Order: sequence, then C-alpha cells, then structure tokens
Amino acid sequence: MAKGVVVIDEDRCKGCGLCVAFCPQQVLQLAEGRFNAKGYTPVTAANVEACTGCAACATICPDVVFTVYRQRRQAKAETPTV
Amino acid sequence: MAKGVVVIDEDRCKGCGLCVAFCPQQVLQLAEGRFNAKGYTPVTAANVEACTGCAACATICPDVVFTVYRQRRQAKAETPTV
Amino acid sequence: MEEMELVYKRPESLTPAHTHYCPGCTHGIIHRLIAEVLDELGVRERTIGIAPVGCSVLAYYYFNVDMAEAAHGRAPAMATGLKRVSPDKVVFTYQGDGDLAAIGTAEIIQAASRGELFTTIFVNNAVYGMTGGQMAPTTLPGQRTTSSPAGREVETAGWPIKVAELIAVLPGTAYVTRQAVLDIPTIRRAKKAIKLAFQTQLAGLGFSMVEIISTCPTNWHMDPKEALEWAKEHMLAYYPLGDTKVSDGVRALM
Amino acid sequence: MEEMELVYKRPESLTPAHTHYCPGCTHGIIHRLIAEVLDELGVRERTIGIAPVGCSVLAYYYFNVDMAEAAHGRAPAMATGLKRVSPDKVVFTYQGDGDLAAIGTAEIIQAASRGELFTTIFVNNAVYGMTGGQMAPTTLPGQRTTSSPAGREVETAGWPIKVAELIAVLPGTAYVTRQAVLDIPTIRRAKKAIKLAFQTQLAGLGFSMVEIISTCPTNWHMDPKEALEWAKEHMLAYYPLGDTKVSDGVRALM
Amino acid sequence: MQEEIIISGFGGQGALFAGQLLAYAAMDQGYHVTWIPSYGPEMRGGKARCTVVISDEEIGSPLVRRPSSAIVLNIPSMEAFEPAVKPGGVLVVNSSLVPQKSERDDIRVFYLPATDIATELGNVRLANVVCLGALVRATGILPLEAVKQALDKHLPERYRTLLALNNQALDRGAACVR
Amino acid sequence: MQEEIIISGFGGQGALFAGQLLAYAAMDQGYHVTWIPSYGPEMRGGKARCTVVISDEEIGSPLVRRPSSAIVLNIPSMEAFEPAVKPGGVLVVNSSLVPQKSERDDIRVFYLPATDIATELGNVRLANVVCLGALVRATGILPLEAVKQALDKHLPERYRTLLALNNQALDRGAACVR
Amino acid sequence: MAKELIEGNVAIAEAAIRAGLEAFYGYPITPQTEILEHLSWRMPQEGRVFLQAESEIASINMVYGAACAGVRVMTSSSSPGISLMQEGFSYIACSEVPAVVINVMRGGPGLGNVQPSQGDYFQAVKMAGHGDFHMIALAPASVQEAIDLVVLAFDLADRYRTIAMVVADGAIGQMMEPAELPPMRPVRRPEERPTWALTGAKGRKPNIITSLYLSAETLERVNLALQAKLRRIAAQETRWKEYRTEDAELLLVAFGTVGRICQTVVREARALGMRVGLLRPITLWPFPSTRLAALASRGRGILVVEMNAGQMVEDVRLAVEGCCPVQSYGRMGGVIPLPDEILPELKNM
Amino acid sequence: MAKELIEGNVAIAEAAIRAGLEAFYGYPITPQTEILEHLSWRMPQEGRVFLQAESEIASINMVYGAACAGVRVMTSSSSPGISLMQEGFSYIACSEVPAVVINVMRGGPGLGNVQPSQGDYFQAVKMAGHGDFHMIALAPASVQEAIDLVVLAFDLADRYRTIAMVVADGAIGQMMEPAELPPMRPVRRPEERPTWALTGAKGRKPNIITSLYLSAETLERVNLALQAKLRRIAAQETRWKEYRTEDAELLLVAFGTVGRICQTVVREARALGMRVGLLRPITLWPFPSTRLAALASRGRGILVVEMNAGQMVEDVRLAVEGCCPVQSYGRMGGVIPLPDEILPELKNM
Ligand SMILES: Cc1ncc(C[n+]2csc(CCOP(=O)(O)OP(=O)(O)O)c2C)c(N)n1
Ligand SMILES: Cc1ncc(C[n+]2csc(CCOP(=O)(O)OP(=O)(O)O)c2C)c(N)n1
Ligand code: SF4
Ligand code: SF4
Ligand code: SF4
Ligand code: SF4
Ligand code: SF4
Ligand code: SF4
Ligand SMILES: [Mg+2]
Ligand SMILES: [Mg+2]
Repeated sequence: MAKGVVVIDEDRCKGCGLCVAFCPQQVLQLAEGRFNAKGYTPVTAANVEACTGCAACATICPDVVFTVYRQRRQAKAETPTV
Repeated sequence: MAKGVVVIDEDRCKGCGLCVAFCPQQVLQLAEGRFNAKGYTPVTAANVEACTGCAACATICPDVVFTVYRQRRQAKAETPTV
Repeated sequence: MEEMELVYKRPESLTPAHTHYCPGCTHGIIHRLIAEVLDELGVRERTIGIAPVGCSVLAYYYFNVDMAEAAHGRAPAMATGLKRVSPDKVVFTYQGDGDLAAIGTAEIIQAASRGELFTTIFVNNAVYGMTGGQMAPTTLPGQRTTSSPAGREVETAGWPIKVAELIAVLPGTAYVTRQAVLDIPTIRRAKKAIKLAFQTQLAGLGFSMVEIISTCPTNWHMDPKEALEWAKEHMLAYYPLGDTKVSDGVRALM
Repeated sequence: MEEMELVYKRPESLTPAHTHYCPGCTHGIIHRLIAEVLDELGVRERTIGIAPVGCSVLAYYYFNVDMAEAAHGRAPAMATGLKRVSPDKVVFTYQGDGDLAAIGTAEIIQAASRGELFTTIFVNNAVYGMTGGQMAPTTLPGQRTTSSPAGREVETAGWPIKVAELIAVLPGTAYVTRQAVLDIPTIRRAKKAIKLAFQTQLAGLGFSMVEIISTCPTNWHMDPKEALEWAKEHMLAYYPLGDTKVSDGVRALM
Repeated sequence: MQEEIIISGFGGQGALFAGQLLAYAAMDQGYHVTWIPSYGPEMRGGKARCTVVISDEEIGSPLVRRPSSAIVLNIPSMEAFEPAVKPGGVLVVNSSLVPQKSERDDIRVFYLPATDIATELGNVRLANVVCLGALVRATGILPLEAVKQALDKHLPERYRTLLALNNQALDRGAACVR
Repeated sequence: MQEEIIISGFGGQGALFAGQLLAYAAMDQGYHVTWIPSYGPEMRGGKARCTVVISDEEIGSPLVRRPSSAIVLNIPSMEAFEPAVKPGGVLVVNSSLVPQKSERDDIRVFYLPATDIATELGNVRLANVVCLGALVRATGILPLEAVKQALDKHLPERYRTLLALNNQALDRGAACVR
Repeated sequence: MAKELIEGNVAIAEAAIRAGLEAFYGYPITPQTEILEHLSWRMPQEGRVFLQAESEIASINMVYGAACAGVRVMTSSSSPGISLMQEGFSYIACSEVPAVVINVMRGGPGLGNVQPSQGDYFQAVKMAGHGDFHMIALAPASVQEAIDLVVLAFDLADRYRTIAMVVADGAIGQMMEPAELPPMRPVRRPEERPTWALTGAKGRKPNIITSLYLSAETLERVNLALQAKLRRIAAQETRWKEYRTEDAELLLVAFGTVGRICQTVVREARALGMRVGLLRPITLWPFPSTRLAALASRGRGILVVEMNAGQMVEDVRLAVEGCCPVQSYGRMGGVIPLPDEILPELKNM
Repeated sequence: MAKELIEGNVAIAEAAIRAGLEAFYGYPITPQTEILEHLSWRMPQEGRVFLQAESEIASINMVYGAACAGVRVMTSSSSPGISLMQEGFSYIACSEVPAVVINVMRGGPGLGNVQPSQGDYFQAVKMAGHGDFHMIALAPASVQEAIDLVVLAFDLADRYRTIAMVVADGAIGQMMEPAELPPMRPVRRPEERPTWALTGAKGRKPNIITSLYLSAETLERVNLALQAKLRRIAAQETRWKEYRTEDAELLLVAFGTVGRICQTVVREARALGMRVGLLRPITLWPFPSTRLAALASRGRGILVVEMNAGQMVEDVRLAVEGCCPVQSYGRMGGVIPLPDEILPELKNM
C-alpha cells in the first residue's frame, strides 16, 4: 500500500500544473482531454502507489485542491502542517 | 582704524539678537528704546573699533541685514563668501 | 484510512469559495499560508483583514474572517483606524506592489513608522496584475510590461524599490522580512515568517511586514512553472530573501 | 573704503523683499545660503524653485528666480513634471517637515527613487510652523506641541522619522545629507552641502537632498538664541549631522 | 441596412478578433461600423464578447440587447444569446463545444463543429474565423471576399504566415451554410 | 441695545484678551454676545484684532464694518478704525504708541498713555486692560464692576496673581474718562 | 449645564466628545486646527483615540477603518484638505458606514487663504467624489448650533449609515459665543457595536464591507438602494429655520454665517418698512426645496446671499422653478458680506 | 489622412500627440489604461516625455509642474483617480495654467466597477475641488469626436489658461470605430513657451505662479477675474449638437455614449410618427442653457437620459426654469440605457 494518499477536490483545480512539477514521486498528471466544471484540465493522481504523503503538492497548489494523508509512523501532533 | 566694517540695513533687522550673540568681538548690540520701520528694536554697531570683518554676523543673520568689509591683506578672490 | 494520519487539509480560515486568480497565480498560495497561520494561532474569530485594490481585491471572499476593502493604497490607514479602536483584534492588510509601493507609499511608511500593531502581507509580483500588467515600482530593470514596452529604463523610470529594506529603517517596525513562494522550501519559510509577523502583532511589539516575492504568470506571459523559475532567477537576484528588521522583542519570539 | 574689500553682500538671487519670518527664524538663513549658492554657480537665470505650503510658502517673493507654489506636500511631483520638460533648468524644492515628511511622503520618496534631477532643501524644524506649532513627523519624543500637549508619546504617535537616512536607502539618490544652521560652523557646512547638491543636479548624477536642522523660536516658545541651543542639544542628538548618501559620481565632485 | 452582431466565447477563443475582422471588412466596404467589447471586470479569464454594428447610416447605439445575428463559441454564450437574437436573425453555434440545440423557429440557426474544423485545419484557435465565415455567408452582410481582403490588409505582421489558413477557415465556415 | 466694539493692535498687545474679557463680562450680565478675532493669514506676528458685539437681542452679524466703539493700541489700528467708528461712538487711543489725533468731531475720543500707565503699574502688557477700563466707562455698556467680576471668574489660574493689577489697570483706564 | 463663552472650533470638538466620539483622526489646517488641538488632549483624557494622521487622505481612510469597526468616528479639515478626501467619501458612501466630517471652509480656489468662505457648497451637496451619492450636509450659523448639529450629525450618520458633514466656515470656527454643551453621553461599549461591524467573525459568518460590485446589474441594485435611502433621508431630515417669513414679499436665503448676518438685514429692512423674511437652510443636503417653493409662490423675489460666486442659488432656482425672480449676491475670497451691502441689493429687487 | 478603425482610448492618446502633447503623466486604471499604454511607447518614440506616476495625486501635480513650464501636458484617469485630483484641479484653476485631463468614467461610487458610467457629471461641471471654479468639460459621443475634442481641449486650455477635461465613459474608451486622426502639429519649441511660463528669469523679472492670496480683498479680486473669464468662456465656447429638433415636440437631452444612443431613439420614435428631437451637449460646462431654453419653450416635454442617478437633469431644469416638464431617466452602476427602454419612457410623456 502507498505511504500516502492525496484527495483531489477536482473542481477547484485550474490545471496550472505546479503540483505535477513539484511532486517528487511523479504521482500526479493533468487529465488531458477532460475538463472540470470551471473548464480547466484537472489534475489526477496517476501513479498513486508512489505517493509518500509528503504534501509537496498541497504546499505548492495555489488552489487548495489537495487533502493529504500519510501512514502513521509514530505518535504525532494532530495539527495539519505544511 | 578697525579691521572690519559692517553696514547695517537697519530696516531689515528684526531685533532677534542672533548677531549680537555670535559676534566674537562684541561689536553689536540692540538699540534699546529705538524702533525701526517694522517696529523692531534694530541692531547697531556699538563697538565699531573692535570689528574684524569676520562676517559672523552676516553668517548668522536670518534677514541679510549686513554688508561686511574687511581690510585688504592680500590679493583674494572677489567673490563674496560666507 | 484508519491507519492514515491527516497531513494536510484546507484551513478553516479560508472560506470554501473558489478564487478568481489565474491558474498558477501565487496569490492563492499566500492566502493559504495566512489562513494556516490564523488557524494555528487560534485567532480566526478575532481577525480582521483589509483587502487592497489589485488582483486580491476579492480576498474578502476567500478569508473566513471579517474583512473590509480599502481604497487603492490606503489599506494601512484603514487598518490603523480600525486597530486603534479594536486593540484586542488581530488586523492585517494584504497588498500588492502597486498598491503598497506606489500609490500607498505614504500610508505604509507612516503606519510602519508609528509602529502600528497590525501586520502587512506585501505581495511583490513586479507588475500591476489587475489592470493588465503595467510597470510597478518593483518591476525589474529591463523588464517589459505594457507601460514599459521597451523594458524598464532606470534612467527615466527609476530603480525598483526594495520595500523591505526601506521600511526596516523606521524605528516603529519590529519585524520586517522578505520571503518568497517559489518552491517548497521558500513556501515553508514564508509561512514561518507570516506566523512570526502575527506573533509580533499579538505581542504588541510593533509593526510587522512580510514582503513575498510572487509571480504573475498571466502578465509575465509565462506558464506558472516558468514564472516561478524566472522569479527565482531574476527577482531574487534583485530582492534578496531574509529578515531586514528583527527587534529584540521579536528575536525573543523566534 | 578703498583699502577695504567686500567680504559679504546680499546675494543677487534674493529679491529686495523683507521676509515675513519671525525674528530669528532660520528659514531666513537657509534662503540666504541657497541664494549664495545660485549666485556662485551662476545659474540664477535658469533656476526654477518650488515653494511648499508651510511658513516658507511665500519663498517665491524672496528668491530672485522663477517660482511656483505647490500644493501641500506635492512639490516633488511638481518639480518632476517641470524638470522633465525643462531638462536644461536648475530646479529645486524647498520644503518643511510637515510638507515633506508627512503629507508629501509618497511624492518625495518616489521622486528620490526615480532619481529625479532636482534638488530638495528640507527644513526640519520639528514642528508645523505655519499652522501654529502642531506635532510634525520629526517632532522629538517628549516634545510638547499644540497637538502633543503632553509631549510626543512614541507609543501612540510613533518615532520621529529620520528622512535623510530613509531616503538614502533608495538607489536613485546621488547625494543626501543632513546639515544644520545652528552656529557659524554648521552654517558654513550647510552651504557647502547645498552647493554640492546643486552641483549633483548640474552633473545629472541623480536626486539630491539637504536636510537642514532648523529652529522655530515662535512655536518652540524660545528666544532665537535659546532655540539654536535647544536644537543643538536635543535635535542633533536624534538627528546626527553628516552625509547619508554620497554616490561615486558625487564623491568625484567633492 | 443595419446589422448588429454579437460574438461571444471564453477568453482566448478569439471572439474579439473575429469581431474586429468583420468591422474592418465592413469599414473597407464603406459602411459605418462600431466594435465594442464587453470588457472585463478588472479580472482574469472569464468571458470575452464583442458587439459589431454595421450600418449604412451613422450609428447610434454601439450596444444592442437583441442582435440581428450572433456567434456563440461556448455554452454560456449560447445560453445568453440564443434567446436574444432578433426574429428573422441568424445564430451560428460552435457545436464542437455547444451540445444543445436552439428551440427557436423564428431564427436561422447554423451548427458548425468549428473547433473540430479548426483542429483539422491545424490550429484550434481558428474556430472563431470558421464561424465568421458562416455568419457572413448566412447573413449576406458582406461578400466573403471583403472579409478576406480585410484579413490581407489588417492581419498584424507577425500573423501573416497564417493568412492562407485564415482564408481556408472562412471558406470552410461559409461552406457549412447551405 | 447693541454695542459693537473693535479692539485692535499688534500681536502680543492683548487685544484679543481684552475683547474676551469684555465678552465674558457682558455674558455674565445676561447679554447676547459674540467675540470674533480677525485671525491670521497662516503667518506670524502682524496685527491682532477682534470684534465684540453685545446686544440684548439675538446677534445677527458678528462682524461689523463700522463699530460703535473701538480701542486702538497702535498706529495701523488708528489708521484703520478712527474713520470707521460710527457717529456718536467712542474711540479709545493708546497715546503712548499713537502720536496722531483724530480730526473727527462726531465721535468722542479718549487719549490714554496706556502703555505708560501699564509700565507704571509694573507690567507693560496691561495697556489693553487700561484701555478697556476707559472704553467701558466711556460707553457705559456695562458697569466697570462687571468687568472686574469677569476677571475674577475667568482669569486663567496661572494668571491669578495678576488679578489685583488687572483691576487697578481697569480703574486707571476708567479714571482717564471724565 | 450653564452657558459658557466658547470658541466654535472648541465647541465642535467638545460636542463630538459629548456625542460619544470614540476616535478622531485629523491633520492640521487653518481655520480648524483648534478642533484637532482640543481633541489632542481631551480624547486621551477620556481614554479615547486621538491620532494626528500624516495627511487628509490618511485621515479619511482611518475614519473609514474605524467606522467599519462600528465606532463613532470623526475627522475635520478645511477646503483643500476636504478635496483630498473625495475618493474616501465615495468609498464610505458606497460601503454605507457612518462617519462625521467637519469642513470649516476657507477661501479658495487653490491654496487661497484662511478667511471664512462658503466656496465648497457645491462640493458638499452635489458630489463629494465620483459616482452618485450625497452626504448629509449641516450648516450651523452659531456656536450653539454648531454644537447641536455635531451631535445631530453623529445620530444621523448612525441612523442612515452615511457621512454627515458639518459645513461651517472660518467665522463659525473662530468665533466665541455663549453656548451650552450637551451632557456627556457614554461611549458605545464594544459589545454594543452594530451587527454589521467588523468585530471578528465569532459565532457568525464573516462581515464584509466593500464598495466593489463587479457586475453592472449588482452595482445598479446597490445604487438604487442608495438612492432610495437618500430619498428617505430627504423626506425625513430636511431642516431649515425661518425668520419673519409670515408676511414676507421678499425672501433672503442664506446659510451659516451669512444666514445670521441676513437676520440683521431682515431687522434693518423691516425697520425701513420692507416686508422681508429669511429662510436659512440647516440641511444643505437635503435642501428645503419644498418649503422654499411654497414661500416663493407667495413672494415677489428671492435674494440668495453667499460667501461664494453663487452656488446655493442653483438649488434655490431648482426649487422655485421660475415662479419668482431669484437674485444672487456673493462675496468671495474670504470677504464676508455685511448688512450694509446686502440691504441695497434687497432694495434693488 | 484616411479613416482607420481605432479604439477610443488609443484615439485619445494619439490625438493628444497630434495636438502637440509634450508630456504625459498618469497612473493605470481601467477602463482608460490603454491611453497610458499607448503613450508609453509613442511619446518616447517622438522624443517627448512619458512618465508613469506613483499615483493620481502625483500625476496631477506633475501636470501642474509641467503646465507651469508652458508646455502642452495631459493626464488621464477614471472616476476614483479623478477624485484624487480634486485638490490639484483647484490649484491649477486658481493659478491659471493650461492642462488637459481625460476622465473615462466608470461605475461608482467607491471602487464600484469598470463598466461605462456618467456618474461624475456633477464633479466635472459643478465643482472639481474646493473653491469657486469650473473647468471646460467636453463630452464626446464617438471615437472621431473624442479625437476632435482632445485637440480642441488643448486649444481651449491654452487660450483660456484653464483645465479642459474630456469627459468620456468606458464605452467610448473601449469602442473601435473608423476615425481620422488629425495631422501632426509640431510641438512648441522652447523659445515659444508663453511669457508667463517658468523658463528662468533671464533678462526679465521672475515669473511667479501661485494660488495663495493672503488678503481677502486680493483673493476676491482674483476670484472676480476668474469668474469673468468663466463668463467669457461660456459666451464663446458653448457647443452642442442637435438632431431633428426642427419640429420636435419632445426633446431628448443626453451626452456622450447615451447621446448617440438617443439618436437611435429619435429615429425609432420618428418612425412611429413621434415628433422627437435630440440636443446633445458637447460642452457640459459651459452648458448650452440658452439654446435649451429656446427649444423647451417650443416643446411639450424634455426627457434627460443619463448613465447616473440624474445629474445633468439639474442643469436642464435650471435652463428651462419650469417652462416645460423635465423628466429624468438614468441607469447606474455601468448599465447602459438602450433604445428599447428609452422609447417607452418617451411614450409615457
Ligand atoms: C485610485 C485608483 N487608481 C488606480 C486604480 C486601478 N488599479 C486597480 S488595481 C491596480 C494595481 C494593482 O497592482 P498591484 O497592487 O501590484 O496588485 P496585483 O494586481 O499585482 O496583485 C490599479 C492601478 C484604482 N482602482 N484606484
Ligand atoms: C492639504 C492641506 N493640508 C493642510 C494644510 C495646512 N498647512 C499649512 S502649512 C502646514 C504645515 C507646515 O509645516 P512644515 O511643512 O513643517 O513647515 P514650517 O511651517 O514648519 O516651515 C499645514 C499642515 C494645507 N494648507 N493644505
Ligand atoms: S503527497 Fe507528495 S508524493 Fe503524494 S502526490 Fe503529493 S507531492 Fe506527490
Ligand atoms: S497545483 Fe493545484 S490548481 Fe494547479 S494543477 Fe495542481 S491541483 Fe490543479
Ligand atoms: S564682522 Fe565680525 S566682528 Fe564685525 S560685527 Fe560682524 S561679527 Fe562682529
Ligand atoms: S541677526 Fe539680523 S535680524 Fe537679528 S538682530 Fe542681528 S541684524 Fe537684526
Ligand atoms: S493577473 Fe497575475 S496576479 Fe492577477 S490573478 Fe492573474 S496571475 Fe495572479
Ligand atoms: S512660525 Fe516658526 S518656522 Fe514659521 S516663521 Fe515663525 S519661527 Fe519661522
Ligand atoms: Mg503587483
Ligand atoms: Mg516644520
């Protein structure tokens, strides 16, 4: 199982491609040929298994498209953080 | 004869006393009891013999009351200077 | 996902609204960072924001806090008026480079000089975004814009203004810094700086400002990734990152 | 007086008019120094001055050069507009601390930043003289004025602005200095600085400004001599004299 | 004679350019003409739209609520202008992006897969010109030739390489109108 | 009854204060009253002048071109107001500083060496109060006592040590009016 | 409270304090600087906010900010300073937050001088900035009225969420008259701030204060609501004073300082047997047009006297619509028209 | 020169260059930024001065400075930016230096929006700042007219040493129409600058440009001279266009974009057999009151159509003084009134 999971709020996506460029695991890509409600080509998690839950995508995304989960390793503060 | 001479444009004087305070030779004093056209007690050269023509009075006077002459010592540039 | 922990979720200090920003515009990143900081500091319910005139004019739809919309450049005056009668509130202005460094020069300098207890987030994207890409006071030498079509000529248009350095000269400032949102590390540092700026305000130490080097892909005519790279290469060379003023009180918070 | 040489006479660049200034007001000294410099540089007939709103609002009656009267604080904008269409002229603004450092903050900073080729004479007397002695941005901490009757409290009114230091940060400036007219040596140095500032302009090196620590005996409620001493003791402590910016080009002129 | 045309789409679809082209052609033919965009709310993206009025007398209002013909390049434009076209008018629909059909029987409607045609021609951004070809033919405001001449005369230097393609696009559009 | 008084001198001669004192006295006596300075041209020094109107009905204009009485403390004031006093009116002249005489025979003129009297009293700045004493006595607008009470009631705390002297000044002025 | 002899500017400042002023932001300018000076010690003494701003632009935007927080706030200035506030007025008007502004008018145009003037009538009543709006404009003719109208200005500003401007002139500002100050009202407590105010989105949705409406339709709706409010104000808040109009054939119309001067003129004219009355608008906007039209229909002429080139006379003409002759007499540059010059004008009618 | 299809804003900018514009100072604001953008390359290309100022306040004061030097100078802005220039206008008016200002009006009040509007009519014609003055206000209804009026603005500004404002709206600014640009006039050579200008006191007494007149009497004299000049302008420069007024019973009065729209209305109404005409003021100040009064006396009603809450209608009412009914129809917030809504209003009269 993947170490991380990203949930994509597709309709927020503007297809800017920044997350694609900044994901260190090449998990993401733009869903060419598909359009979201706003008329943009949205991002999609193609290579889900590679996701480490590093949240780089959430950090770079200007449109808060991502929610990110990661496999629990040890007890950690609950506060989400970037 | 004095080394310096000051010509006082009395009606410009506002009796502020700065020249009196700054004349290193105590040449100047306010003409107590007298008023000029503007209604101020004007400055007067009391101790004329002591004047060195140093132009300190002209330098401090905010109202350009003084014209200053000094005994020629050597050839010097003509430009008046403060 | 029982065995998964939440690493990132949308901050509460953002409304659910979608922004009107262009794809890849860093205004969105900066909004998010501010919202995260407000969440973390637990001050959302007592925060009041002032939006500028500029691309971020609609920021009041995006922040989940009370907000007002200022006249172009006057956000610091408005924030001053507001904070002085609401000393228990957390007040911030969000301003672009046209807004803050051109028309609003007097207001930001005087508010900083008075040490007003609000925080300014200053988004430097080297261009007037909203009106379609004219030269800003921060436009780089040689940079082409719609009002410097031959590239900014410093002989006639002057040198770009380094706001963080200028403001730092004023004794009323407690914390002034220049950050960027051009990659993961700069974004992380920018967030820390924003947090410190708000903490400076909360501690009543003086005026705090975070200048943030940003991009405007649309008016730079670049794709968003390219814009980030251009900014890193060109803007950071002229606008070095780092703190320009850290008062003793702020140092103690660090 | 054949054997006498003329050491001082009224400069040609002053009109014969008597000034309206209060007795002992240093505005008069500064006027004279500027006039002497214009005479010495031989530029009277191509000089254009801009008077401010402030006690020196009537400066246009006193300087024997073409002059205009600006709106409060806007002299630098006016000078910019004028100089740009009259590049062969020598242009200067004469401004008080309320005019330049409060309402006119944006205009002076932006003109300086653009490196406009005019010279600003900035008369810092720590008070709004003309309107009867209110607090200025340059009023010292603790100084009583009619709008800071308990003395300036820096917590609410902020710290005085050190304009020469602030402006010097801008790359467009070529020569920025703080001088005084509080005794014979400071007056002599002030004149040199004014001359250098105009020479900077003539050489096209960038923006030049001379801040001059001055007195306002009337609103300080002191006699003129006392005022000079108070300024020396208190103002110079906060406002150190000296150059804050000397560009390489200017250094070559020195 | 007075023809009032609205051309509407997303930003980037070239609605404004198509309108200008039409305006140039009409001007060169000696008509009075106005072109006016509905310009943006100081805001990025969104809709792009223009109104062209062509008349043989001085033009009063450069704006119209009910055009005599319209080109709709996307769904929102269809929704906005399909009901607005004057009875007897012409509606040109880019059916590549607009799935719905008009229910009006008092206007002439032409459905063109303009984006597909443009893609076929090798440049997706020519959909606007395709539609313009159709509109000009359908309304008969001007000879198609006039539009081609206008292209030749007014196409900015840097786009001149696209001249032939533009002409083809006009023809393809016109051909869709029988 | 309506009395319009102008008090005029150099800045520092206390014209404004004398007017205020009169206004206070009149107010305390139940009259309508206005006091208005002719305030400066954003400029130092120069003239100081005020107009006091005292009336038993609501006051219209607080300004007058022709006062019913006037105090002139220096030469320019004499030049300005000697001709302006209404026929039948009163003019009080500080003859210490004003050498000239009025040539009018339709007004009552009192020449007081007010500055000299004030100097004698030990404070040159009391010349204004000396003149006020004369004006009040000469016009009879108010009992002199009313002005003294006003002094007592309204003299700022920091000047209270000067109360007796002010009263003396009023008396000396009044005494000049026979 | 007993009457005291008090200067107009000081009275205005003190009246504002009594009315619950919580914050003052202003910049010095003659002939109103005493307002700022008085508040510079009185506000801190009462534990309230006083701040000398860097300019009039900053002042009005500080006012805007504090108004958004739901407090009673004021600025004051004189003609050139008021011109600098025009953009701010327009924003405040559209945002519908309450604010009080004092304009102690001086001679213009330009730097002009510091003498009393009424040269900003048009600016105050027609358009104090871009776009369609009006502010309530109140014109006192005495120190007492200045006090009363300052208090009223705060109440009206709050009631209608609008700008209320007290339009005085240098004479009112500098004059001393016996007057009575109102009792001290308590300042609003933080929890009493209006529900629309920016007080932190605690337990409620965020409040937003803006003047931006991107779509024309929305902005038109905002404007229509604004216009409806203005009509409501006009219907309910028009104020004026009349003096001896019962049987007047000739009517003087004048406001502020000139208004009271014309009262003298009426007395003098009546003494000569002329049937003269005076209408003195208290609210310059809304203008007492209806009443004026009624009076005009009975009279044989109106003389409008102003310290300007003839501005209010337009509102008078609009009100009477030609039903009787309307003359204008104006002095400019700080010259105050006095009875002895007005009376002959009246006789010529 | 042949006609070309040209955008209003670009046409305005280019016309200014042809009219001999030597310096432009301005600040971006929609919907007029194209003026600034066009001049940003064209002015340097012609060896003239272009400077993007830090604000509208700086712009107008730069204009003031350059005007003092005796050159043809211009700034342009839109509503909120124009509000910021009010103090500057007042100074320039009093100093009597020539300047041209473009206002491409947008929806207000406040930030409003960027859609076309005529909301600044009052501001332009009644009082663009404190004190008594007017500027010449020219309202184009087409791109060609915008060109012509820009050139005229420079000539009038110079002739009368005054501000001439071209009052356009977003529609004029953004619209493209065929139009002909005037030939290029040479710019004034330095030695041709007017004798009053600040050019250095060489061989003459210093020239002084000021708006400060400390004594009320002097300032009044300055004002009287200013008023006399304004009357001269009103007598000589009032301009308007008429359309089918020969036999009109009903008169439409409208300016700018709405003026041309009303031309369509006249055509449509005439087609219905209604005797309708149009008077379109070209100069908003001076207003064509005399002509309007003459037309009104023959008609049975006037409908004033504006993109505001009803501003010019006041000048119409002032002109006709009740001699026929005057109705007002206004749309706001950037909504443009179209023939199909105006016609019914007309029918209802
Ligand atoms: C008084 C005034 N002047 C000008 C404008 C037009 N205007 C709107 S936004 C803007 C500049 C915005 O640039 P910036 O502050 O850098 O923000 P960005 O859009 O780049 O984020 C301008 C000039 C205005 N609305 N008001
Ligand atoms: C717009 C505007 N605001 C305010 C004023 C009033 N005013 C005149 S001079 C002045 C301050 C002058 O102080 P400063 O610049 O320090 O000059 P000083 O008199 O001390 O030499 C002010 C506030 C004005 N004339 N115009
Ligand atoms: S969390 Fe990290 S690895 Fe997973 S998609 Fe995002 S950036 Fe890629
Ligand atoms: S960064 Fe965000 S908006 Fe951009 S493509 Fe990725 S998810 Fe979409
Ligand atoms: S020249 Fe020197 S010595 Fe002579 S009076 Fe002046 S200061 Fe004194
Ligand atoms: S310094 Fe000048 S003004 Fe002052 S007393 Fe001396 S001469 Fe007179
Ligand atoms: S124009 Fe630039 S700054 Fe504005 S939203 Fe688009 S990318 Fe962002
Ligand atoms: S008030 Fe002060 S600054 Fe002004 S003239 Fe008098 S002393 Fe000089
Ligand atoms: Mg920007
Ligand atoms: Mg000062």
